[in-house]
Amino acid sequence: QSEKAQEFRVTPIAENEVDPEVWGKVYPIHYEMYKQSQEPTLAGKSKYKRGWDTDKIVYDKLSQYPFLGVLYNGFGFGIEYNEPRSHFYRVIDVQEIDPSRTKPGGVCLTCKSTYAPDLEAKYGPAYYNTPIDEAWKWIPEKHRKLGDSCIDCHNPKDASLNIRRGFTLVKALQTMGVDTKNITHQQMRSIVCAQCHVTYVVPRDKDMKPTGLFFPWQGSKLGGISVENIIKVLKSDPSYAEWKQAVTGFKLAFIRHPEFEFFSNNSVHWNAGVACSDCHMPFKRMGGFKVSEHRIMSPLKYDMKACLQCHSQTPEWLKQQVIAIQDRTISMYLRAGYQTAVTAKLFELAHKSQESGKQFDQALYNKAKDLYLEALYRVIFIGAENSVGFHNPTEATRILGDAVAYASKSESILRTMLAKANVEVPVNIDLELKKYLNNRGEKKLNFKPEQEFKDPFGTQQNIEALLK
Amino acid sequence: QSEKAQEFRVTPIAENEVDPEVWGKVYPIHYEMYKQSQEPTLAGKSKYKRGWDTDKIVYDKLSQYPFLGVLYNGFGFGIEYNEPRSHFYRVIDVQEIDPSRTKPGGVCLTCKSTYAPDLEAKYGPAYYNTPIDEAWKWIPEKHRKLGDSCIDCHNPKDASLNIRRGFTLVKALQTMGVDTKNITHQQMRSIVCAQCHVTYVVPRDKDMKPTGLFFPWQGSKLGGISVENIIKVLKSDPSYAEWKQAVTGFKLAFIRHPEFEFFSNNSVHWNAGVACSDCHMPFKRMGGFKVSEHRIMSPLKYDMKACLQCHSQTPEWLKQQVIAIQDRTISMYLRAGYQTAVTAKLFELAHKSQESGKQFDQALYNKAKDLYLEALYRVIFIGAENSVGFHNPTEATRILGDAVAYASKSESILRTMLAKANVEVPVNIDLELKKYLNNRGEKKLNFKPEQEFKDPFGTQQNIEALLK
Amino acid sequence: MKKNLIILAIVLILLVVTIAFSTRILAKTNTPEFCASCHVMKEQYITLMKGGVHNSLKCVDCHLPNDSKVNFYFWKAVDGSKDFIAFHTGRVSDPIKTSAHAKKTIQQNCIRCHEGMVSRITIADRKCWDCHKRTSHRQTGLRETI
Ligand code: HEC
Ligand code: HEC
Ligand code: HEC
Ligand code: HEC
Ligand code: HEC
Ligand code: HEC
Ligand code: HEC
Ligand code: HEC
Ligand code: HEC
Ligand code: HEC
Ligand code: HEC
Ligand code: HEC
Ligand code: HEC
Ligand code: HEC
Ligand SMILES: [Ca+2]
Ligand SMILES: [Ca+2]
Repeated sequence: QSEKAQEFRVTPIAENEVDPEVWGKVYPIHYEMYKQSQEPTLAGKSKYKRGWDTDKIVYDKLSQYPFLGVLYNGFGFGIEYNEPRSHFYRVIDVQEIDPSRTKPGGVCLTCKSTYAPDLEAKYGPAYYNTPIDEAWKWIPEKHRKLGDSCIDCHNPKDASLNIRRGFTLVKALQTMGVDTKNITHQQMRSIVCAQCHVTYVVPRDKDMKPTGLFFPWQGSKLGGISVENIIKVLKSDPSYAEWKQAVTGFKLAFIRHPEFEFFSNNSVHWNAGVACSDCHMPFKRMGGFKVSEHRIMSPLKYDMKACLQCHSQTPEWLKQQVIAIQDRTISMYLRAGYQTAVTAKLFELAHKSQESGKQFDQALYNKAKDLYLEALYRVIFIGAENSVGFHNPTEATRILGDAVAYASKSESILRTMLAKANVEVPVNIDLELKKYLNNRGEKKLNFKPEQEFKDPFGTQQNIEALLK
Repeated sequence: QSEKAQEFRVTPIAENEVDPEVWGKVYPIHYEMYKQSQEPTLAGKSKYKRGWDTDKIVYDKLSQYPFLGVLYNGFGFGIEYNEPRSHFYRVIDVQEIDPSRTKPGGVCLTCKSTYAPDLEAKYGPAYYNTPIDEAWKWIPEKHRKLGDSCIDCHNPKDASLNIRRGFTLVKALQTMGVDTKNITHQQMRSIVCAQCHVTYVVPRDKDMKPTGLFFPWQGSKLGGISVENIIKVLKSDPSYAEWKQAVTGFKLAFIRHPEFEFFSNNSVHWNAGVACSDCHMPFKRMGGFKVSEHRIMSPLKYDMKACLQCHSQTPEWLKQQVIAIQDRTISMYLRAGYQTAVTAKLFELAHKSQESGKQFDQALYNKAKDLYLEALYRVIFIGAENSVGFHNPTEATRILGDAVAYASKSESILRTMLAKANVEVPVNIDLELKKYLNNRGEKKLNFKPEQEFKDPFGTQQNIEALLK
Repeated sequence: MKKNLIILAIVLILLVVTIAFSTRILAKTNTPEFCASCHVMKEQYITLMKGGVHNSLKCVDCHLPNDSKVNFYFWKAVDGSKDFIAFHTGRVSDPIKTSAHAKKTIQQNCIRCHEGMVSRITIADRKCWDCHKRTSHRQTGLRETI
């Protein structure tokens, strides 16, 4: 490395220095970029990933994808679930979200507060289940609203990349046999994001109190954490069930923001050695040198700058390719989501008939349930992943196609089972969406029709019309 | 252009000169490459596109994808349907195939014999329905086995690219408003292939005699011939029905090798301006010049040379990306195919019960049929397309996901309809594959288990196990 | 193999001798036009000339070490002889690919010229042209037959 580069990093920052202002003294340019992330992002640039843009609208996932109302009912996500905004709002969003979401407690700070690793070390098991308001007070007052800080990703000594959350990510990598001392630099440029942009499990004790936090990567390998393997782990232990789906009464696990898992599973960009930071923190010219953009956001909102060095096309062309992929993904996601919701409603019908005395073939019921769970976890997975398929296009449509297959096989079995017990079932199942979408939680949230995404190919509308 | 290249093209060849040997006098290098295409291609290079490789095995699509046995029963394709081999064998393959395939007659020469346009002009309507053996004799004796010839793609004057099949392709392009006099050179590099690598309709009169040949592109536009639009055309007129599906008794249209339609519909390579010839006829250094490879085959069998023109990765890497896409496509194709076959068998069951006196809700029956057709045409489409998804990866999985959705909605309705009429239906539907796959046609073809493609993700096996 | 070594040795000596005696040859063999005098180098020549801001550079600016004269001429002799022999024995791989050593040399040259620009970022285990594809003679928009 050249001398200049060394010079730039001479001033080591105090070990464990959280305060970005202090870092800003040494790295003023980075601090400036970082601070910009509190600004709302540009409206109208992204087709599917809106939210906290200059229009300042909060985008409600349940309005965007109404079937989620049916599927998530019974859980915090069925009450308030929004499009993410920038890192600056990490803690603020936890404060502002409906309290049903924060029931687990301190564990929720893990990817929100920079202090999380210290708190975990200090409070041990209590860290996980202390009510959030209380746990929040453990954070020094000055930083109770602090979103990300430099130390989340950097070593104070020389600003090199660093995993701060050893208690989650390092452990998870080790279960896959990764030598966490020898991760290549290019991989680190994704791994720092994998501290948070991954799915997690909060196992519970008998009283549903959180007892820990881990990533369900057992049995997988780096570059191959498949949805199949994740589901296998989630199904392997009843203590991973975090909620009860109201419409079916099933106790279930959940999947959140699996960006890292999805992207790294044999996607063309991962295979080409591209990292999260290449697209979300592209190099940017500042005067005579270039630095990594520290206003982290959608590349569409940067006008595709991140893409242009590797791709020689125009920004418009690149955006069109992203949208071609996302349109196809959305179409399949709607298909999978509505099909799974229909199956859920059939379970509800079956359970009601059972209460009124009908008897079912238990073997059929078990098969139907098994198939249904496979479908549901896939729908949750793609719905939680934040790129609408772009991070791994053919994998997205594969997973969703499988979700359709599993959910509809379940429907077929349920229909046969119900017929055997002489329960009449209409062809067109009413999802009662209004019931689930209106008047949600403390904020009395309602369905916002203008936010709904309709199938860009019209196929969903076509199927629904045919069924009527 | 350099002088050398000019010199290279001085001698115009006689207008309408079919004989490749004569062309070879002027273009000896091209003639040599062209002749090589009679050699079998390299075995073991391609995972999914085998057939007439150095192992000389004929790959049977019905053994590769057993559900096709159920779906295509009643049609020539349900008897003998093979992986394609090189252009050299075009006419030979028509001679060697089971005669059920060539029933339509002279029309089958359209993309096989270089003489087709002359014959069509000369014999008019008789060209389309004269029995193939008779029509074949219209070809000069010397060229009765001639596969492709230079004039199929080139203007004899200067070897520039040329559409020879005006009566099919030019008309079809015009229905989409394309100015066929002003096609760009780069587009011509795909359009010459679109003379044949497209789907077609052979409309029939009342006695099922062929009356013409056209491409179902009405209502589409260049760069956007969607499967949705094609199906709309196929359903629009009963005279497009070419066969009766034995298992359901439905009169249906068919879809063949829609490479051009599929590739050009918003795929990333089409959008990037890539042409068929870029990948299947890559430039190649011969002595001092670059020429287009005239041994046309799978790029995998060329060791990805074609791709290296644009991609800077290694051939192994590129091949892995192709296989990642194809694996996902195959998995979904199996899901869609088996689901559609199950639905077909339920129609069979319904029809049988009807014969034994059961009455069905006709509205439900019609809905189920409509949904089924949507699924079936999609399965045929992707099965007929020859790249196993690669030409347009996310479009392939989208189409297949929709096929699963349509076919299973149809299944659900059928189950409900059958239940209402008190017909008992088992959960697991027996496809009776052996019945369809063995002892086919004049050659008494049998299922070859070693050729079957199994789901690389194991999902199909998993679903089947769950249903048992 | 042995035969190749002998040829290599002869060429090496020839080159060293010529270099020692002729500054004109020396200058000439540093021009892109010299490199492009082999038709197999033509594609790179055109993509360099038409491919953007580097068209005032010489091939040797990127493809030979420029940290010291000794290094420069040593590798000039070695690589030059290798090219020469490959060309005249017809053993040209298609497409031509850079060796690992060549890649390292190129990277060092990128950094040599753009030192200021890249002084604050870390490029540890990959190549500048992983992103700046056009500098690798690829994706310059030239695809038609050259
Ligand atoms: C310590 C946890 C953590 C780390 C590390 C982290 N993120 Fe985030 N990220 C979050 C949270 C939490 C949000 C959502 C904040 C909100 O909506 O309040 C988020 C939001 C985002 C968004 C959406 C921004 C917007 O404007 O909508 C992007 C893009 C993103 N992160 C990318 C990255 C990348 C790339 C990295 C690694 C370089 C990374 N993140 C590292 C936790 C993290
Ligand atoms: C392993 C890291 C991790 C943990 C643990 C975690 N989050 Fe998040 N959270 C994220 C990331 C990454 C995002 C941004 C991506 C997204 O919204 O999907 C996010 C987004 C959010 C958002 C904004 C978007 C939304 O969902 O409405 C809220 C609110 C939130 N988290 C609350 C919580 C709560 C409450 C808990 C505890 C139950 C929690 N988080 C646990 C990583 C985490
Ligand atoms: C090849 C480029 C590329 C790579 C690599 C990449 N992303 Fe993305 N990411 C995108 C694009 C494009 C979108 C879609 C943005 C949109 O639709 O506005 C996106 C969306 C997102 C979003 C949602 C942004 C928002 O505004 O809500 C998050 C969060 C995210 N990516 C995180 C990650 C993480 C974490 C990684 C690595 C594991 C990663 N990305 C790797 C290109 C990339
Ligand atoms: C991860 C991708 C990536 C890598 C690796 C990379 N760059 Fe860049 N580089 C970029 C991006 C993106 C820009 C555009 C910055 C802008 O336009 O603000 C850029 C800009 C530049 C510029 C300034 C261009 C201008 O418009 O003036 C130079 C010079 C440069 N890079 C040289 C290098 C060199 C030398 C290396 C290797 C040591 C390198 N880059 C490695 C992505 C990369
Ligand atoms: C969400 C993760 C994240 C946060 C938070 C973050 N950075 Fe970075 N930072 C990165 C990544 C990724 C790179 C690229 C590092 C590399 O490739 O070596 C980077 C690079 C840098 C560099 C090296 C020069 C460059 O631009 O590539 C400096 C200095 C730096 N960051 C300072 C800071 C400061 C100061 C803060 C807080 C104000 C901060 N970072 C916050 C992820 C982060
Ligand atoms: C560091 C290099 C790099 C960056 C940054 C990058 N890409 Fe790519 N991209 C690639 C490579 C390599 C491929 C594989 C095909 C190839 O070899 O060109 C690819 C493939 C693609 C494809 C076709 C693959 C698919 O999944 O359909 C699209 C579309 C694409 N990139 C868009 C983008 C967009 C949009 C961005 C920015 C948000 C981006 N890329 C950023 C290197 C990059
Ligand atoms: C006049 C009709 C016609 C034209 C024009 C045509 N093809 Fe074909 N092609 C065929 C037929 C027929 C076959 C199958 C021959 C067989 O299996 O007997 C075929 C087979 C192929 C195969 C499979 C070869 C193998 O070894 O399996 C490829 C690849 C192919 N064509 C590509 C192209 C490309 C690219 C173009 C345009 C440059 C093109 N074709 C133009 C009719 C045509
Ligand atoms: C519009 C052009 C076109 C027409 C008309 C056409 N074919 Fe083909 N045929 C092709 C192409 C292209 C292929 C290679 C691709 C493939 O096999 O899917 C092919 C392949 C074949 C093959 C070898 C593969 C196989 O299916 O077993 C046979 C046999 C064949 N055609 C017979 C016929 C017969 C019989 C007819 C008349 C009913 C006919 N073709 C009409 C274009 C055509
Ligand atoms: C970007 C590269 C690319 C383009 C453009 C392309 N193909 Fe292909 N094609 C492939 C690949 C890769 C395969 C899969 C080969 C395999 O699996 O062995 C394939 C397969 C085929 C096959 C089957 C080959 C066999 O061995 O059976 C045919 C026929 C074909 N393509 C015709 C076409 C036609 C016609 C077009 C234009 C409409 C086209 N291709 C455009 C790359 C391409
Ligand atoms: C299936 C279609 C097809 C057939 C058959 C075919 N060619 Fe070509 N040929 C092409 C395509 C496509 C090109 C590329 C043309 C371009 O880009 O201008 C080409 C290019 C050429 C060229 C221009 C130089 C070059 O290599 O690009 C000559 C000369 C030529 N072909 C001669 C022949 C001869 C002689 C025959 C018969 C022995 C023949 N071709 C058969 C499709 C075909
Ligand atoms: C004439 C140029 C060209 C040729 C030839 C070409 N490609 Fe591409 N390819 C592209 C472009 C442009 C993209 C879009 C992404 C980008 O900008 O790099 C792309 C994207 C891709 C992608 C990612 C897109 C996807 O659909 O997943 C793969 C994989 C790929 N190419 C493989 C191949 C293979 C394999 C071949 C040869 C059979 C090939 N390409 C031939 C230009 C080409
Ligand atoms: C005598 C003809 C000829 C001349 C003059 C020539 N080259 Fe080459 N060059 C070749 C051949 C032949 C190869 C391919 C060698 C192989 O396939 O291994 C090649 C390969 C290369 C390579 C890739 C292999 C490697 O070692 O990295 C580079 C870079 C290169 N030449 C640069 C140059 C430069 C710079 C010049 C001018 C100073 C030059 N060449 C002059 C014939 C020539
Ligand atoms: C601005 C720097 C630069 C200049 C000037 C330059 N090259 Fe290159 N060259 C590269 C890079 C970067 C690569 C890609 C190396 C790789 O892919 O690993 C390369 C690769 C090559 C290759 C290998 C083949 C290939 O396409 O990958 C050859 C041959 C070559 N250069 C010849 C030349 C010749 C001849 C000239 C002068 C006409 C020249 N280069 C000028 C940077 C340069
Ligand atoms: C002998 C000096 C020299 C070498 C070696 C060199 N460059 Fe440059 N480069 C320049 C000059 C001069 C400019 C244009 C002047 C400026 O900075 O405005 C430039 C401009 C650039 C730019 C911005 C313009 C563009 O095309 O996007 C990039 C990026 C770049 N160089 C990357 C590289 C890479 C990568 C390499 C190595 C493969 C390299 N350079 C090798 C001197 C050099
Ligand atoms: Ca957002
Ligand atoms: Ca073949």
